[in-house]
Amino acid sequence: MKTALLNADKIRLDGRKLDELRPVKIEVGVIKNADGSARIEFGKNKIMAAVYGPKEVHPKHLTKPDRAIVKCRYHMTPFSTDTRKNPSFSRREIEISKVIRQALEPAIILEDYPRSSIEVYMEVLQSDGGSRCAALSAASVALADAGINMRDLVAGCAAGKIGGEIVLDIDDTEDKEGEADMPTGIMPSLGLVTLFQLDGNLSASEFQKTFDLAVNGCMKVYQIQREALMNKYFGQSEPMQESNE
Amino acid sequence: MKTALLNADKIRLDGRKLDELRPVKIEVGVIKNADGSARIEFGKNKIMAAVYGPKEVHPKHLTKPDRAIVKCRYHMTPFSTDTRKNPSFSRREIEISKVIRQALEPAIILEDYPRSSIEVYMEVLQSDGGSRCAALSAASVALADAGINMRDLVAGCAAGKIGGEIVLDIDDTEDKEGEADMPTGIMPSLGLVTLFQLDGNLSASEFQKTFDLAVNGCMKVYQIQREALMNKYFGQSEPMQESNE
Amino acid sequence: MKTALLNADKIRLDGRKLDELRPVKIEVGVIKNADGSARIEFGKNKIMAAVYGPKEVHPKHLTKPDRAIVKCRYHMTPFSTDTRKNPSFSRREIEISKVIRQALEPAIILEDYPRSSIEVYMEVLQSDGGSRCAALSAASVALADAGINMRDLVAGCAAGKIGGEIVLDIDDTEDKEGEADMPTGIMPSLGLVTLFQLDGNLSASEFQKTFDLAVNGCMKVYQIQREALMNKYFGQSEPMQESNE
Amino acid sequence: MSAVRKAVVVGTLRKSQMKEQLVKGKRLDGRDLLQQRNLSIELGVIEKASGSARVRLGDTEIVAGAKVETGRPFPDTPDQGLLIVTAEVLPIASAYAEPGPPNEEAIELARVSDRGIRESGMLDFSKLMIKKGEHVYSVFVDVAVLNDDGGLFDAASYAIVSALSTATRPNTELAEDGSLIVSDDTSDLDVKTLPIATTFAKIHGKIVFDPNTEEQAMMEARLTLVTDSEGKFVAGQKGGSGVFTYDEMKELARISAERGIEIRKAIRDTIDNGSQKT
Amino acid sequence: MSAVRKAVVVGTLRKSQMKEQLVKGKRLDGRDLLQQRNLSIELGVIEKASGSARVRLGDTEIVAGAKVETGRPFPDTPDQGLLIVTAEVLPIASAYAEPGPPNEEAIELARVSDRGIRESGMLDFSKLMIKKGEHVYSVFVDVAVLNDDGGLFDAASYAIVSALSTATRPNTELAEDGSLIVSDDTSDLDVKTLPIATTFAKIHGKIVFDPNTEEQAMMEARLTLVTDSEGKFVAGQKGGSGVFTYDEMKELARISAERGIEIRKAIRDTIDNGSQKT
Amino acid sequence: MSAVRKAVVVGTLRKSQMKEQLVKGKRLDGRDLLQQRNLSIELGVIEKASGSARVRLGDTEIVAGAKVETGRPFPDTPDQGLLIVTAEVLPIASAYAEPGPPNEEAIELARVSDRGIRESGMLDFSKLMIKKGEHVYSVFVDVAVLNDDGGLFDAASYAIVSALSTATRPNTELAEDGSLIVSDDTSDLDVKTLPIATTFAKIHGKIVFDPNTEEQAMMEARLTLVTDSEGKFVAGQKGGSGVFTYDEMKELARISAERGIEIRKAIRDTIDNGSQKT
Repeated sequence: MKTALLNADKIRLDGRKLDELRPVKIEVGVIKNADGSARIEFGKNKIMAAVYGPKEVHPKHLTKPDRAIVKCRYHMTPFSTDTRKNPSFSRREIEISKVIRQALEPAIILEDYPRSSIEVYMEVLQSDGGSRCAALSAASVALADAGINMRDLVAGCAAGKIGGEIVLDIDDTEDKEGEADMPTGIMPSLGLVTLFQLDGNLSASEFQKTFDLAVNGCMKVYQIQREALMNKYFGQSEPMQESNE
Repeated sequence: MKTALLNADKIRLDGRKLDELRPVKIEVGVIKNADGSARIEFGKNKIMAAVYGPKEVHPKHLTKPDRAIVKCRYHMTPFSTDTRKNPSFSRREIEISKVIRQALEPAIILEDYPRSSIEVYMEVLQSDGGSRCAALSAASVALADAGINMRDLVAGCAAGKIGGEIVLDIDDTEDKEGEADMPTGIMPSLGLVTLFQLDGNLSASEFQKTFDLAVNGCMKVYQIQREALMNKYFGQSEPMQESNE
Repeated sequence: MKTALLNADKIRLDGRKLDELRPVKIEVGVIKNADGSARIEFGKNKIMAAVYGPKEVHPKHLTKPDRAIVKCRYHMTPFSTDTRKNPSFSRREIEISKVIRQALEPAIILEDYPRSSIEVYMEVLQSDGGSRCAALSAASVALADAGINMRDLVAGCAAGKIGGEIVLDIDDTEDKEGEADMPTGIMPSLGLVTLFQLDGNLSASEFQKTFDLAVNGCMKVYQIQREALMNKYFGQSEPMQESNE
Repeated sequence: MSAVRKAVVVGTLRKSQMKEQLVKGKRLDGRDLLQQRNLSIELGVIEKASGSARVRLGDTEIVAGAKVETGRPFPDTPDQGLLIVTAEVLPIASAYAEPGPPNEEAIELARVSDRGIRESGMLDFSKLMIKKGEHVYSVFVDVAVLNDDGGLFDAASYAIVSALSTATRPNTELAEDGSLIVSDDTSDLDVKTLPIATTFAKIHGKIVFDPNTEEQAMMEARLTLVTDSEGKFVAGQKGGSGVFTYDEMKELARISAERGIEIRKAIRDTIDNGSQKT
Repeated sequence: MSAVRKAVVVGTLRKSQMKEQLVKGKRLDGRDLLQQRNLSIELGVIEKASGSARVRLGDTEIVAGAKVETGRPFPDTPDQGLLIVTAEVLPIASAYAEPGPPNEEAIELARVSDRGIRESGMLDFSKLMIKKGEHVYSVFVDVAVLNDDGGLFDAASYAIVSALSTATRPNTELAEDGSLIVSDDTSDLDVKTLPIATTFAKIHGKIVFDPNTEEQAMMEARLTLVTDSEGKFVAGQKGGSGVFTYDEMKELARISAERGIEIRKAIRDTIDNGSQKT
Repeated sequence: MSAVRKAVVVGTLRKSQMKEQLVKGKRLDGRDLLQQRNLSIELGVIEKASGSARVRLGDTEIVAGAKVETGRPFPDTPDQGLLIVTAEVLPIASAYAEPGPPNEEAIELARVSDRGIRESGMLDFSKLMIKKGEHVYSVFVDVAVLNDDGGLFDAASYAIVSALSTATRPNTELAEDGSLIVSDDTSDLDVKTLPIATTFAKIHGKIVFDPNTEEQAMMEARLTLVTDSEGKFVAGQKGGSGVFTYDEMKELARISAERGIEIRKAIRDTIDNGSQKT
């Protein structure tokens, strides 16, 4: 039996409007040992991202003479889910690690770091739907914090369909009970898509509308990413930048 | 309760006589990417074999300065068995991979390929008793197709005992319900045994008789191997060579 | 329901007094292929230790230019425990391997063997409480048998608390039903602690008393280690040295 | 950990030839940009499977085998049958395929294939329940790549759709003591819709449909879209280390839906003709 | 197999500076020999956990999350709840931490943490039984090291003690057919004592409390002692490739008990103030 | 994947000496071609096992331990007990043995040992059923190689036969609620026949019995044949990268049966004398 995900006024279970993002906070430079790092809170998602590198490639035979390779791991802690997650690395984590790596690579100027490895680690401390987009957004800020040369930040956000309506930023309940989820990542200044996944059921016109809304959400995340980096590098007083828009 | 594997006229469940092989078809050169390949249908067994090499050895410390090493993998797809096979590599597959490797090595002129690796992969798409002999026979044809220098082909066939009788080419039901199975591989022109296994229960005289019958079966398989290679290299019209003898 | 581990006369279930060691036998040079080896029987514990090395380090990147590295494995055979042990290497075995390695390293003059690896393997054929101390004691004798330069032997013995009393050399039943276990390893001539673990429940004064008793037990084990080495190298008639003290 | 792997190498001459051809709207194998390779499908190739199919898409060859067995439901879905999808690029399939557990490419292939089946509603999992909390059908779909010349997402979807459309499940009966009696009789599995994958690659800024291995080695980015029989989008996956513009995304959705109709019709015809391998 | 691993490297100058300072009874970060770094604890940082805490000990940062679920008892302890403790030094935590299954350091951390909980009687496992042989509570304690600057045994113990002290368990009811109904209501987990770990390192013959990574890289040997709320010793672990004298062992036991009292009091205050992260 | 592994290296001088001796019908350790090394067997060496034996065959030393426990049958053989056989060449046993999961040699050893037990009918698995579909005995046979000087198939078979012949199983009773009560009393395991392995190697065209490590390193091919108490052949395995002629195969079968009788008698005597290690 499906829960009603929208009330009569098209308000979502957590009180959001159809095109409303959950509250997003990003903090930069949160892991002392890392070359770059960021913490993101995206609704109830709590994710840490850290970057180590550029460094020597290990094992050596993976070395590229003309550019850096990117290693990427999206990982969930056992306590991050409603029911405890088995600590072994899952097929889901392997797939998401790959998708995020290929979403970050276009943004990194790999040719600036020949024979190097850039390692990006994302740890989901709590997950609540949309964690891959949140992790991607945090990772991109961590890369910037590490001083890695980039063409643009990468901002991630999903849109989807619940109760017959196209909505922004699907949470866990909406993902499970809803009709479609479209995680999307873009380079916002360049207007280019670097991550795209879909599962669900969308007509041709719904596809277009959902995609537009996802890009829109990414632009909002991008503002928060920029403010978080400004905060660290050009000093503002509050330790965390929050958006409730 | 045992099924009667033989009727009053000593005819087997699938209609074969005691010394009769199942239908065998071999097709050569079936995998475009491989350096050599073959498909064998041996009764209901359906097996693909491919050879890659000679190529560089990886990891390097396995390199032999004076000869090639052979890598060998006998593997069953999950859908190849009556009940779905667990996809992880089993101890049975490890043992058979070793036995087949050591059955092929005597036939390959390893000294012709110093510092090289010759890789032989066998994939069982459907299994029905006797798959190791069928895989060995296909692998040997694939090696020839890859142009690897060989002393002889290797032909495999089992004999065994069911319902008190010594019979050729045990199938799955006969293996499970019968009294003995003796998978055998030979270099037919040279008259030498390269593969031999036994499980079951054979008196001294039955041992000798079963062994002779197995060698006999190998000779029949050898004819089909040769015709399949002739077919490919000296062109005959039909795409597959079949034996129903 | 707890078993009474002590009777009215403070005699333990196996007839020992509070400060009494189980019978200990050590035999040196029991594994022909090894560079050094020893067998220990410590109560019902039966453990074999072998040393291979000094030898080349593999993989090479672990090489230390100025000293040897020590590899150490404490492993239990599946039949060594009351209920059959799962053959896969357990977290317990990983921890004990580490603790024993760090208990042996202070005794080995590592600087005498630059760029080398010294491998210490301990196999528990039967375990009965206190197996890590017994394994450590055997390993140290095996190192001496291998002619590795050492500052001192390492002798191991546990003390603990059962039925409210501080006792020497806890066996399996006493470990499970008792109140505390303190495995200890020392370099006896030098008077230095190289292994120490504790689990249970000890007051401050009990801690001190238990520790003193454990050191005392180690000294007794040390005598047996020395006699076993004397036996091998300065020839006595009986093949095994036994202590029932 | 996800890191770049050993990749197919394309020679410099070949690269520049490919570029030249693409500028002219052509590909090195003579195809037009949006032209698919020859597709052939054989049904029932694995008699021991509940359903199976061999697909050849150009030089790519894939066998999908479905087994429908009885089992226990997951605790959190006591009233639903199970779907387990695996994929392996077998080491016979290419010099770049290595034996061992599935790598990230094979896992991605399995997971995208799984989403196509699951999200399209191809199988009605509530009808695959036998007794709530106790007995359900488990549908195993195993994809084996026998020769890899690219286009694996698409070829796998054709093989899976063909295998499941012709698959059966054993009939069952509940004994008095609650245990399950599995009959030798079978019924059709009952497939609701045919999810068809279409994959596009962007090479030198041009979009091509159904890329082969060589093209995949040269591509900047890849987009796979899966549509069901009603033309709805049920799964999608971007791959590769490059990008798409917003307009490209929308244009590819349009083309995917069109191609899906053609390919689905061809597969439907094959299934209806019930071609069985002899 | 246990072998030495990639280790933190400390420069020669830094080494000699450390030695100089130690001789003067001081440390490179300005601390006295037995002085602990700043300790801060946040409770309830993971809402989805049954109990959780973030501990910062100097630059070391650890989150412990406890989940209390229902499950089946082990056959040999049918009347006792279960405790499963894991620890991971996440690859974000240090350039020396590698992704993958826990290495021997992480396993040691988990096992020493487990012994602290188990041996102290912190949890009454017989009260975590629901129905003998059938249903018990499983207490999962997962320790994640987010930034590693040493002192992991100690920081983990503070995080675990804080997480379990504030943890709840779901209420349950037995249905007529023997199955378990898990309620949305919860009860406190009921913690009996607070096992607190204290770790000492010996560097150039001097004993320091709460060593950081740099000090650990220079230490000869390490001793961790865990005391409960009554000051009893419940767990201990020597580490490092060096030695302690008999007197040092006894002296460290004395100091450990003292420090345990102070730290336990500080943590108790945090728990009682019920500081929740906002 | 199966590939050649690190192998024992025999020096050139030693090689030519071995060849010289073989031509004279002798071996480097002084044995005749078909002579076995000294064999000694100790029973009951592992008190915690249900049955155990230590075998010394020359310098090869093996312990086999059997544990008979109660468990659940496999679904497809609800009326039969279970047999699980493992083998490990422990890292103490040789400089060529590596710690870690069993490699292909150890797996082959376990599987050939398993076939000897299973195919000979040594154990009557239907008598190891306690309650159909519910409770059966599981017989675990674990083989540990302590020192490897070759002849592992043979020595393992002697150790297994000795361990199982002296093994017991716990008596059991079914409680009213269908659960199993395991008693402290035991009964004999009841062994029907003694499967004995004999291994031959072909070196420079000569056949030797019971090859040691050095001989194995030089051999072209290896043949193991297992016979039961009636002299029937129950298992066989060719190894090595060489060949046998048809005549050699038949001749070896003849010799194997002869040797089986002698060795079986020696082992039977040991078992009957009930030699227990003190």
